[in-house]
Formats: sequence, C-alpha cells, structure tokens
Amino acid sequence: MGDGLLEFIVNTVKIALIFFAVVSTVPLLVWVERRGSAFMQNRLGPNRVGPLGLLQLAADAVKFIFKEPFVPEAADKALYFMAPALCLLPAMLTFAAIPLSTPFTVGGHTFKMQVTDINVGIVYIFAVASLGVYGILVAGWSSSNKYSLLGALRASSQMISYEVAMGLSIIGVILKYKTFDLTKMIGAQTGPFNFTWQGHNFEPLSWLPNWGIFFQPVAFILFFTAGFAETNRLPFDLPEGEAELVAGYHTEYGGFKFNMFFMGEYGHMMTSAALITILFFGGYALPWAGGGPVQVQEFWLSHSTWLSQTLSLSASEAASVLTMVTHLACFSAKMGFFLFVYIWVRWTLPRFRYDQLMDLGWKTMLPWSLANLGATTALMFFARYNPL
Amino acid sequence: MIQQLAPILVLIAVVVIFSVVAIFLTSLTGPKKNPTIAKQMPYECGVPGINVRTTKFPVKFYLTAILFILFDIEVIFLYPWALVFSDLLKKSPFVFIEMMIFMVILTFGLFYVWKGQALDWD
Amino acid sequence: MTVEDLLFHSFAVMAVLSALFVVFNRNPVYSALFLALCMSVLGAMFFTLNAYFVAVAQITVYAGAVMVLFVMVVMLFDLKREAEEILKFSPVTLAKVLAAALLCGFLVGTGWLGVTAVKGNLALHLAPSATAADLEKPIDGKIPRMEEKKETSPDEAREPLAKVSGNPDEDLTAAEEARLVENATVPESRVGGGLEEFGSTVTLSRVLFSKFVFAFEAVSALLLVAIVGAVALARSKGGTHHVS
Amino acid sequence: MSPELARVLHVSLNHYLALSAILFSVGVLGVLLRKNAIVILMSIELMLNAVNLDFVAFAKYNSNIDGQAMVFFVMTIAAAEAAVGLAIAVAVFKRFKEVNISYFEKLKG
Repeated sequence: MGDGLLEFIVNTVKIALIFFAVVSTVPLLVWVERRGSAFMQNRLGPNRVGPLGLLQLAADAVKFIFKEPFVPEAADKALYFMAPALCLLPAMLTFAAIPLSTPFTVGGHTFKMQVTDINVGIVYIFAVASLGVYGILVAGWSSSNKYSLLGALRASSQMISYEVAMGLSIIGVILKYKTFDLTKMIGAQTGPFNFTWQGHNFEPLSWLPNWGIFFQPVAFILFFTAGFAETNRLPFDLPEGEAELVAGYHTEYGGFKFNMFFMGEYGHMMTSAALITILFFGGYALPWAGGGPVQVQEFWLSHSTWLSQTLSLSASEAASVLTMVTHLACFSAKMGFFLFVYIWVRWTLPRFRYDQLMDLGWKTMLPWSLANLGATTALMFFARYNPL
Repeated sequence: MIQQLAPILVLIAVVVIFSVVAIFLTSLTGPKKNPTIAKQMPYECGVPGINVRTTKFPVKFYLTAILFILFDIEVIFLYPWALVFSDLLKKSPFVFIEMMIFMVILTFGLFYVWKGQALDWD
Repeated sequence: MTVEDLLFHSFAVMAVLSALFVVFNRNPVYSALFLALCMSVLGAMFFTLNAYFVAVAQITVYAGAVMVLFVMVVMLFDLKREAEEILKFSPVTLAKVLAAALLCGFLVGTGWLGVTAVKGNLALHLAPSATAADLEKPIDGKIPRMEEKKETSPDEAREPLAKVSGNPDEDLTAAEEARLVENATVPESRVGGGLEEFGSTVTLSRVLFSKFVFAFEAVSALLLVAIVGAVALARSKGGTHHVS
Repeated sequence: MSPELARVLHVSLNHYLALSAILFSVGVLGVLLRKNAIVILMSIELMLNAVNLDFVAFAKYNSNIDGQAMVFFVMTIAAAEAAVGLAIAVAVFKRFKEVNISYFEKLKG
C-alpha cells in the first residue's frame, strides 16, 4: 500500500506539473502571437513592459485577476460559470495522452513523460476532442445573447463538419502503422526512409527520415487544415468574426473566465500541433538518428559521467534522464515550429465566408479524405495481390 | 486499466479544482460588483439591446449535425478496420471487398445529400 | 473493497443520478447535458471493463455526436423550463411510476438471480482445480443448468427461478458458498482469449469484420436509409416540409 | 466493514446487470412521464445505453468478445434513430412551435 500511495502521489504531482506547464505556456504563446503579428505587419507590438515586452504576460494576468466579476442578468447562472471549465477540460484531457518524451528512471522509479499512456491513444484524443463542442454551445446559450448563440452555433457546426474529414484522414495513418498507440507510432517512424513495393526498396530516398508525411502527404494536408477549423482559428475563425458577431460565443465573458476560454483554445492548438508532430514528423524521435531513441540512449551512456557524478546517479539512470531531455527538446522544437505556423497563417490569410467554409469541409475535404483512404487501401491491396 | 484511467480522473479533478478556485478567487479580488442597467443587458453595439431572442435559425445547422452523426459512425467503423486491415489481408482479400461495399453504399448517401442540395449554404 | 469496486460504485451513483436528472429536470437543456454526462460516465465504466475501444467509441458517438445534436436542437428551439410539473399527483402518474419501479425490480431480480444461478455452473467450470469429471456433475440439483433453461419456454423459465428466489444461498453449505464468492469474478488469467489489454481491440476488430460481416454491411444500408430519411425530412428546399 | 457488506459491494456481473436495469427503468419512466418529444428520445437513448452496459459486462464476465461487437450495432441504431427522430422533431417544431408529443397526432393525413 505504501508503495502504491507513493506512486499515486508522485503521479498526481506529475499530472499537476504537466497541467501547469500547459497553462503557463499559453501566455508565452500569446506573447509570440502579439509580437509575431506586429513583426509581420511592420508594427512594434507590446514592448514597454519588461525586456522585449515579456512582462506584458504578467501584466495581463494581473489584469485578468482584478476585473469586476461580471455576470449578465439574463444568463443561466450555473451553466454560465460552467462553460469556461467545459472548454478547458477537453483541451487538457487531449493533451494528457500525448507522449512528450521517452520515460526516464530515477532512484529505481520509472516516470513516463505523459499523463496517461492510453493504449487507444489516437482514438481517445478524437473522442475527447469531440466533447469540446459542449463548452462552446453552453457558453453561447447560457449568455442569453444573440451574438453568443450565433457564434456558438457557427463554431459547433464548423467543428463537427471538419471532425469528419479529420477522422477520415487519420485512417490512412492507422493503416500504415497498424496501431492506435502514439508511442508505437513514433517507434515506427525511426530510421531512414523505408518504402518497399513488391520487394523493391526505394534506395535513392533513404537519406530522408522515415516520417509519416512521406507516406501520407494528402492526409497531412487534410489534418493540418482541419486543425485550424477545429481550433476556430483564422482563416476559419468565423465564430469570432468580430465584424459580424462581436466576439462570438464569449461575448459576455470577461476577466478570468474569458482567460479560461483562451487557455482552452491554445490548449487545443498545442494538442493539434503535437499530434501533427507525432503522426507525420516522427514525434520526439531525433531525425537521422538511425537507431532511434535506443541510439540516443547509447550515446548518453558513454557521455553522462559528469551528470552521474554530480547527482550521484547510476550511469544508466543519468543516461535515461539525458535521453529524456534530448527528446523533450526535439519534441518541443518540432511542436514549436507548428505552433509558429499556426500563428503565421493567422496573420497571413484572410477569413473565409461561412458558405465557403462549409463547402470546403463537406465538398472538398470529405471527398479528398475518402479518395486518400481509397488510394491507400488500393495500394496496400495491390502490393499483396498483384494482378500483373 | 487503473494505470490508464486513474491519471485521467486525477487530471479531471485538477482541472475542476483549478477552475473553481480561479473563478471563486478572482471574484473576490476584483472590484465590487457595480451592476448598472446598461451593463446587465445583453451586449449590443451601441444601441439599447433587446432582451428577447427571436432569431430564426436555418435548418441547415441541424442538417449538418445530423449528417455528422451518420458519417461519424462510418469513421468509428473504419478505425478498427484500419487496425486489422493488413493482417487480415494476408489471409484473404475479403476484408478489402467488404469495406469497399460499405464505402460504396455510403458514398451513394453522400451523393444523394450532395445532389439534394443539403450541403449548399448560399 | 478494492479500487475497482470503489470506481464502480462511484460511477454507478453518478450514472444513476444523472439519469434521474435527465428525466426529472424541467429544463430540456439540462436534461440533454446530464444525459451527455451519463453517457461519458458509462464510457469510463466500459474502460474499467477492459473494453477500451468501445469506451472511446461510446464517447465519440454518443457524447460527441448524438448528444451534441440533441443539445443543439434544444438550445436553438429555445425550449425553456417546462410549465407542467413532471410529477404532479394523479392516479395515472402513480401507475406510471409504479410500473417503472416494478419493471426495475423485476429486471434487477432476474438479473441477480439468473446470474447467481448460472454462475454456480460457470464458477465450477472456471475453478482452477476443476477436472473433467467435475464438469459433468450437476451442482446439487438446486441450481438450474444453462442447458435446462434453454429448453423451457419463456413463461416456464421463470418457474425454476421463482423456486430459487426464496433464498438462493439457503441450501448451500458454507464451504460451497465461499467457493462461489471466491470465483464470482472470472480470474484475470482465465479471461484470456483476447480480453487482456490491447489484444481486446484487435480481437474485437477481427470479430467485427469476420463473424459479424453481414451485420456490418447491413449497418451501411441502415445508415444510407437514415441519411436519405433525415435529409428528406429536414431540408428546406424540396423537402417534405417545404414552406412556400 | 462487515464481511457481508464487503461481499455485497464486491463488484460482480450482478452489479452491472442491476445498474443497467436501474438505468433502463429510469429511461422507461422518462418515456412514460414526459410530454416533450425530444426528452422522450433522450430517454430512449438512455435505455439503449443501459443495454450497451449489459453487453460489455457480459463480454467481460463470459470472456466472449461478441458482446463488445454488438455495442457497435446498438450504437449505429441509436444514432440513426436520433438522426431521423430529431429530423421529425424539427419538422414538427417548424409547424407547431412546440415539441409536445400530443402534436404528433396531427401528423396523419
């Protein structure tokens, strides 16, 4: 029991740490977004508070905390207070299944860099992400404001429309890796590019890493596009189209409750970027490290004496810690790149019209994802049963 | 099972506690509530708001949600199929044919929806 | 009480409470949201039953799709609190409640006794020490065997259960009872056959696309009919309810 | 905790069946008591969910995966039912501005 209790406490602390890490990444992303947009539009952006305007984050937080706790009179009070939490919860729960790095061992205890190692990982993420609609619908309805309701309606319609295309685009990836487990998917993407057709290996391309994008390029484009729609960001941010709907479903929210919607949105964005990294870009595995995580571990085994001496750890434990840090850095770099692309696209593309948005979802992306699925299946079928 | 489920439950608890504490504490730290009639009304851009919602919503929104349910079922059946496809394919091509029949029948449905202008938004 | 038991009982309480809120809340929006909660809790319960993929499918389809449609429809019709009391006192209401309570009692009773009856047999079959001779032996004649139950018509099937219903454990010796309790749940190792960990999803997929292939193809026909029906009913242009 | 109580609380198939029976009966109660057609549809969904719980519990305790496969078919039926049922509800609401079940009588002819 004592050991189980210790494990429980350690894991709870780990969960809380990951949660607060995600929550505190949000202001950083907001800063990048504001400075980045200013850079792209040839402005200065927030640069007064602290070096490079970095303390603006703290100033914003203080402002959020010291706002008047405003509740509109016509609102359905219980649901009005629940909606921000309902928005935050799915975002955090999806991120829980993301493997951030390889596990490491300290003092005989192995810790996974992941809140929960769920064996149906990818389907779980889609399941929980589909619950994100509730927060938006509840916020829009409980505010008793026509702008909120219209924004919520648009947002939920858009999210469910793109969910179909997103779900279908993933099928090709599952066909390739034959697993739902995200860690196993990363494991399948290590090593050099390995494409075998009828017993012939594609040698000339073996300098490429064995990433999913080279096997499922159409799925990547579809998934990436649907990611924008799922997170309600430009060019698909019609639910918040300020020219028409004031601020969409969170029109009536202010202070910290509004901040929680923001956290939810950026949480979804982070999960989306992390999923793109894992499914199509090798996850935390270093590219061009032929043996994958095992090779990194071997490298650190012979180069970690300085750490094992300073912290009095065994050589293998020190190596596992350094491997974890390496992979975490690699994962953060890849994920950071895609987060930047999200921000970049936001300040580059104009907004869609609503009918264009729905046409894109149902009449372009759905047929394309079906075609991608059909093509992948047919290729696999003919690789096995060659009619020639 | 417990190793997978317990962290999710703990995380739910963490998020709920965080939300409750944050919303409760910020309602204490903020300035006193100062409700005025204009502030209490639903937000409107500069003109007095109307408190009733009589907006009619196009039936298109429901239709989108209904179609989503039906295609979502399709996706749910495709997930396990994709998982075992290459294994079952080694035994017989039947696994390919059965899904093709399934997909063709549902593509008829998509075709009907498309031609029936249920996907048109203008 | 193990952690599993604790999880079951807390999930069960949550599921029943939210189900009651669905029925007895006068605001349909709350009803829909509580039903979504109930379905998510059941999804978590499937997870504890090692049905991982079914659990996520339950959350995706029910909580993530079906209930979203319900919530959307209820919110946009703007159905406010219902004017009528749900439980207003009248003989008809009383009869309805009594009928549901009777049904509940009947279902719980049959489920509980039926399983106890069958389990006596099953427990013996699964007992680690069971030999072939043991499996041939009927258990004490008091507990109906599965084969016997199959032969009786539905009406007669209640008879042996009614006999047992006096007190199912009455004629069992303390030792036998202890053994039944011990084997009440199938030991994890004996479950095998694909129900352990991830094997379950793969086995499930194989069964779904080989044994149930006809049902699977029928599903596509059902979905096609549902698509055509829903579009014909709900679309504004050329639908059955075109308002000019 | 007394051993009797511990035995009763120790989860077995019976508990799942009992829970499922309770949920099913609550669903029946909803169908009987409510006049709102949409809430009646919800109660039917609740009943289908109770049946799903039975299937999954049987799958585990009989070590037979077929029960889990059946859940998918129940789900499909539930989704199709909700889709068509709500389409009818939308049509009725557009005509009568109500979803009271008694208005459905006027659908004939």
